[in-house]
Amino acid sequence: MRPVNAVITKIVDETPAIRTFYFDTSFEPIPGQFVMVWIRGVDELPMALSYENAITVQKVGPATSALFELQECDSVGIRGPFGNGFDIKKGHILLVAGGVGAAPLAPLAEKAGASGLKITTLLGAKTKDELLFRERFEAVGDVRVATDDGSDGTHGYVTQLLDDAKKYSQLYCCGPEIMMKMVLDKVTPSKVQFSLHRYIKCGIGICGACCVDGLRVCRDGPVFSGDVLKKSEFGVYRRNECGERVRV
Amino acid sequence: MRPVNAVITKIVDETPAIRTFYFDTSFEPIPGQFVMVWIRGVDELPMALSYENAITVQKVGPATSALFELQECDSVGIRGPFGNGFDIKKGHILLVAGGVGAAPLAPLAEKAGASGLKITTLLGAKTKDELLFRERFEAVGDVRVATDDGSDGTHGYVTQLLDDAKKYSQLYCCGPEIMMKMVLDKVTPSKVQFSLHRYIKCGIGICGACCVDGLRVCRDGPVFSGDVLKKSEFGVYRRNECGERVRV
Amino acid sequence: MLSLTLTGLKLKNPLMLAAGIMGTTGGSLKRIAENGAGAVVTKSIGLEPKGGHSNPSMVEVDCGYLNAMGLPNPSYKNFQGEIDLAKEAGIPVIASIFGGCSLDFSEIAGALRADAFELNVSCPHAHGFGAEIGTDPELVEDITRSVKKATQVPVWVKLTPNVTNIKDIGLAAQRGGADAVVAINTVRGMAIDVESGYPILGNKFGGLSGRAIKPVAIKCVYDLYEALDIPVIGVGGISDYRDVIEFMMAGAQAVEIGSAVGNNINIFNDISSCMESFLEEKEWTLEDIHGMVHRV
Amino acid sequence: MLSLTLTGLKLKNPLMLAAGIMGTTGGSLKRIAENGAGAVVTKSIGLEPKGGHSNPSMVEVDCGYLNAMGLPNPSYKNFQGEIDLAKEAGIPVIASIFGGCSLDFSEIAGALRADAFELNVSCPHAHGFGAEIGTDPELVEDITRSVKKATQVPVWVKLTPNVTNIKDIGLAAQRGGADAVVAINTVRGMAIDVESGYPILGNKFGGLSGRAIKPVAIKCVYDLYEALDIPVIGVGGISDYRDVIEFMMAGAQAVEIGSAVGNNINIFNDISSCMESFLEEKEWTLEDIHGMVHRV
Ligand SMILES: Cc1cc2nc3c(=O)[nH]c(=O)nc-3n(C[C@H](O)[C@H](O)[C@H](O)COP(=O)(O)OP(=O)(O)OC[C@H]3O[C@@H](n4cnc5c(N)ncnc54)[C@H](O)[C@@H]3O)c2cc1C
Ligand SMILES: Cc1cc2nc3c(=O)[nH]c(=O)nc-3n(C[C@H](O)[C@H](O)[C@H](O)COP(=O)(O)OP(=O)(O)OC[C@H]3O[C@@H](n4cnc5c(N)ncnc54)[C@H](O)[C@@H]3O)c2cc1C
Ligand SMILES: Cc1cc2nc3c(=O)[nH]c(=O)nc-3n(C[C@H](O)[C@H](O)[C@H](O)COP(=O)(O)O)c2cc1C
Ligand SMILES: Cc1cc2nc3c(=O)[nH]c(=O)nc-3n(C[C@H](O)[C@H](O)[C@H](O)COP(=O)(O)O)c2cc1C
Ligand code: FES
Ligand code: FES
Repeated sequence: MRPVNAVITKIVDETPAIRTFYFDTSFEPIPGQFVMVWIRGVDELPMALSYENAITVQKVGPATSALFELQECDSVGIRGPFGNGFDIKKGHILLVAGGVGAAPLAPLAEKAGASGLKITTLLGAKTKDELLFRERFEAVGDVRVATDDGSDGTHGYVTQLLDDAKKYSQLYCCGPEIMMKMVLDKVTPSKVQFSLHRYIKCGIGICGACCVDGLRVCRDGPVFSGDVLKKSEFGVYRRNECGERVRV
Repeated sequence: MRPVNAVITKIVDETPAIRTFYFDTSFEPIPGQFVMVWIRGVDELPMALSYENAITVQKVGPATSALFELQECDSVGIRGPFGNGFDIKKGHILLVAGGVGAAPLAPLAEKAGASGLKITTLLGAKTKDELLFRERFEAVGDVRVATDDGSDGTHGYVTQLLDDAKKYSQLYCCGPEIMMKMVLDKVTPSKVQFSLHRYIKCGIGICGACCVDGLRVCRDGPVFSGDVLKKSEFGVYRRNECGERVRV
Repeated sequence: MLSLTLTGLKLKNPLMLAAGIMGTTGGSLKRIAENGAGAVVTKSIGLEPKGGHSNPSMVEVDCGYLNAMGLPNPSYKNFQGEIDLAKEAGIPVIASIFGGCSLDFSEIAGALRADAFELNVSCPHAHGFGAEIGTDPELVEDITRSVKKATQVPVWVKLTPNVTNIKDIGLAAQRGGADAVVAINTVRGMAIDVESGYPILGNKFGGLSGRAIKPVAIKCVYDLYEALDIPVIGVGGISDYRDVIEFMMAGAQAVEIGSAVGNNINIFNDISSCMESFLEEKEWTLEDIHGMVHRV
Repeated sequence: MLSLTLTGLKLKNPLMLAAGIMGTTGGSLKRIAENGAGAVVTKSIGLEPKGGHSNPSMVEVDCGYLNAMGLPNPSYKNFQGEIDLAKEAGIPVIASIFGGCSLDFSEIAGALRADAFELNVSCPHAHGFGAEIGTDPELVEDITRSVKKATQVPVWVKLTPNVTNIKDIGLAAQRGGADAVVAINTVRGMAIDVESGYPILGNKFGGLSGRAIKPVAIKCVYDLYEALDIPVIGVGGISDYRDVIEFMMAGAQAVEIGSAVGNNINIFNDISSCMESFLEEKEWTLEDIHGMVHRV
């Protein structure tokens, strides 16, 4: 597919560094799927769909900064949705979100909530201000919070809240790789689904830029079960845009 | 579509100069549609489907001669079916066939017969031996015969049998252009459908080689209503393979 | 709102029939004209009547067609009547012509009356070694110049994409005095019947047209627009209005449509009305989109 | 029944992974190897680490893809480990390499251990005037010769179709001592976003791959088979077993598969088994179909 022209209909400041951009187009994603967002003349970036018709973006570099300069009525080009998305299992599920990692988990929470699942969310961020989508998670279940600076909830990493993992039927995790690796080391791998971040070039499973060992994050993922990742390079190193190994 | 490999399963001598080639493939045509028959290494020719899975060929030149050399188990490449086919109208219909022109009319007769229409056929040929598909027409209705040499039926052209055209709801005609022109001049044009012969190159409506005025025989035809042809070059001239006008 | 002046010719819209499509008879050209084309280009016409290559002369492949018609044509000596008939529809009729050397071309252009000539310098029948003459800048310049001398009407030169650098050929045409270039002719290609090992086309290989070649044509038009001062006319793979917009953004002032006419004889009317709505909605004119990609 | 010896390498089947597809990491090469490929070709590796062009670097178009990755690669200095990892799967691993001149190429080939080298002489980064080096026969001959001196393993030269006459380039590679040629790399192309007038690719234009280019590739293979004495390896638009048969009939001794891997990572196994059934039914061997179109 060629990029679809998506006009920005609304922009919401979620936290000081994170904004949600709503479009005039619904992409009907499975929670966890992503789109390639083309900021014309600048770059094209992978972004999870945080709503059927929206992405939620943390400003981290040139392209996300360019995105933050766009106004309502401006447009971007969007290809997707791509990837597999989360596999929703029955029972009492636990969501573990770090920073902007809450973006793909919030629609998952809402979909699981709508089908009557019991949901607990562990929500982490650097500071209280940066906690993302707290209300969306609270609307469908319990939320426990951790902040790096202790400004809200537990002081420290969200992984510290992960003591009773056994009682959940399935865990869903998205956040910095370091944090996800800690989760993987702490729980039964087959019970966790991780949404991974790798450098995405083509987005359609051909170039191989996004591979974690032989697995394509853009096509076979971005969601992988922990047991697939257990013996992989996940948590050890990733690739930069040249394909060089970079320690996580 | 690329040519389909069609294996010859049976060859039947219909007349001294006309043979039917049956294939292992059914083309599910509308009566009157044709296929492009590729005799590999030789040429590709338009041929009406005389059965769902067969063509009936008169040997007239190099390519048809090459076809006559093929045996059972040999194969040809077939593209199609192409063209519009006959539009079967209710009532008492009249078929007017000259020579190998009986090929597209016989499946029409059978289809019309199966749906209960009353059918009369005027069948013409040079000699008695060359009368094609007489039994197929007789099986579904009356048949009246004319031969150029008087060896069977009326002595003369089949058009001589065409006195009571008014009583038929629709006429269907295929044969030499001269003969079809005589039919067109004799009856109400809107009541006759003619299956035309023009030089076919592409067979898919792009090159324009087969045009009768602006109409493509391969795509808009090969079947045309008489009123469309009335003021056209039909019966006056055709084009040779260079596109030069040639008097009919 | 779609009208324009192209090398001096007034067109009601920038959509023209490409050479070799429904272009051998006055009747078929007229039918296309009546179906909304801004202008029509005839089949390429040569010195002597030619029957072309033996069949199969065209076959559908993935996303396009391969053809090797072999330039069947009745010769210019039998063609003026067809042009005159086509003219009855009231739009410009452009005669596509071909030959093996500049003398052939100027003989034909000197004898035929048409609103413009399109020189098909991409035919594989050149005198000499059988290479396509359109791959040799000097020949292209020479042919263009001699046709310009032989006629008063605009002369367009149709380029082949089967070259290392299409700009060189475009520049040669411009030097020869061309009023416009047309890009592209078909892309060299071949298809083989896997059941038998035979090449499917009677001529063994042929030219690829249709949607498959659109990105190739867009790049050629883009390059030519950058290099030349004369208008570029785009052709190759157009099947809907967005394709036309894409060509014009790449730098085409007008376009020609070939293969897609087969499945939609009314394509000129269809595209015109879609283009009008699109431009209206975007509040763009033809001028705005012409070459737009070079300005963003 | 599908096994063959290609420039001295033993392959269990003639189906190889094309350069630039899942070829940057040992892990991804290994995965393809385990999914049935006869051999794998790595991403093209250069002198220094390169991040490639900015995104979008690939977009789907009608019947194919346009890409302008810009040869992202970690440099040969960081690549031996990936090759060694890929080798664990037990099939030949061919290193694709690129550079701006023969010195670059021979430096890389001298330093890397692989079962063969494939020279990507179709990258747009040549020293000098920025033209593709693969369009200049002398450069191609020179580069091939210097790599042959730098290594003992077979050297294949991968050709661009974006030339007037691909035979000339193939002959140059053969003169330089190439053990095989590989045809084709992508076809020059471009796509424009009609909503904005922007070229879709970050690099503005790119290379067309996928089904759209198969007829072009078949013709190139056909021409090269006629002109050369060394084996021709076919690539371009293969997505099922019939495509492979078509390439082999045109003259390819083996093939590479690129874009189609995206939608079917198991394509090597799938095609192998279909090919076996087809050949069995036809009572043909690989030898029978190799170059068949030249014999009928
Ligand atoms: C499947 C997936 C879903 C994502 N979802 C979100 C989301 O919902 N919200 C969000 O804020 N971010 C998300 N990201 C991350 C987002 O793509 C990067 O933050 C963004 O690309 C940074 O671009 P930049 O130019 O602003 O920063 P840069 O300064 O260029 O880079 C900052 C970081 O982003 C990475 N990055 C740059 N380009 C890419 C690329 N093409 N692909 C992957 N990473 C890249 C860099 O490697 C670096 O680690 C997602 C990433 C992936 C792979
Ligand atoms: C729609 C259509 C359906 C036909 N159906 C039948 C049929 O069922 N049975 C049958 O015997 N014949 C049929 N024909 C005619 C048949 O195609 C020609 O008889 C055949 O092509 C002659 O080829 P040849 O090489 O043997 O003869 P040639 O000596 O080459 O030519 C003899 C005659 O056939 C014509 N011809 C040659 N090539 C073509 C071509 N590509 N397209 C059209 N005409 C051609 C010539 O113009 C000439 O008039 C049909 C033609 C058309 C257009
Ligand atoms: C059947 C056919 C015949 C053609 N004949 C000619 C011709 O005579 N002269 C010419 O310049 N181009 C000829 N062409 C090329 C077209 O004019 C056009 O350049 C090409 O088909 C690409 O456009 P398309 O993709 O819209 O078909 C022919 C193309 C086809 C398909
Ligand atoms: C994303 C992508 C990256 C490519 N990278 C390279 C490369 O690094 N070196 C190279 O020689 N060819 C490269 N190619 C070209 C392919 O190897 C192949 O020649 C071309 O894609 C045609 O084959 P296909 O149609 O099967 O994809 C690349 C192609 C694609 C689609
Ligand atoms: S980014 Fe190209 S395969 Fe995933
Ligand atoms: S034969 Fe080409 S249009 Fe009919």
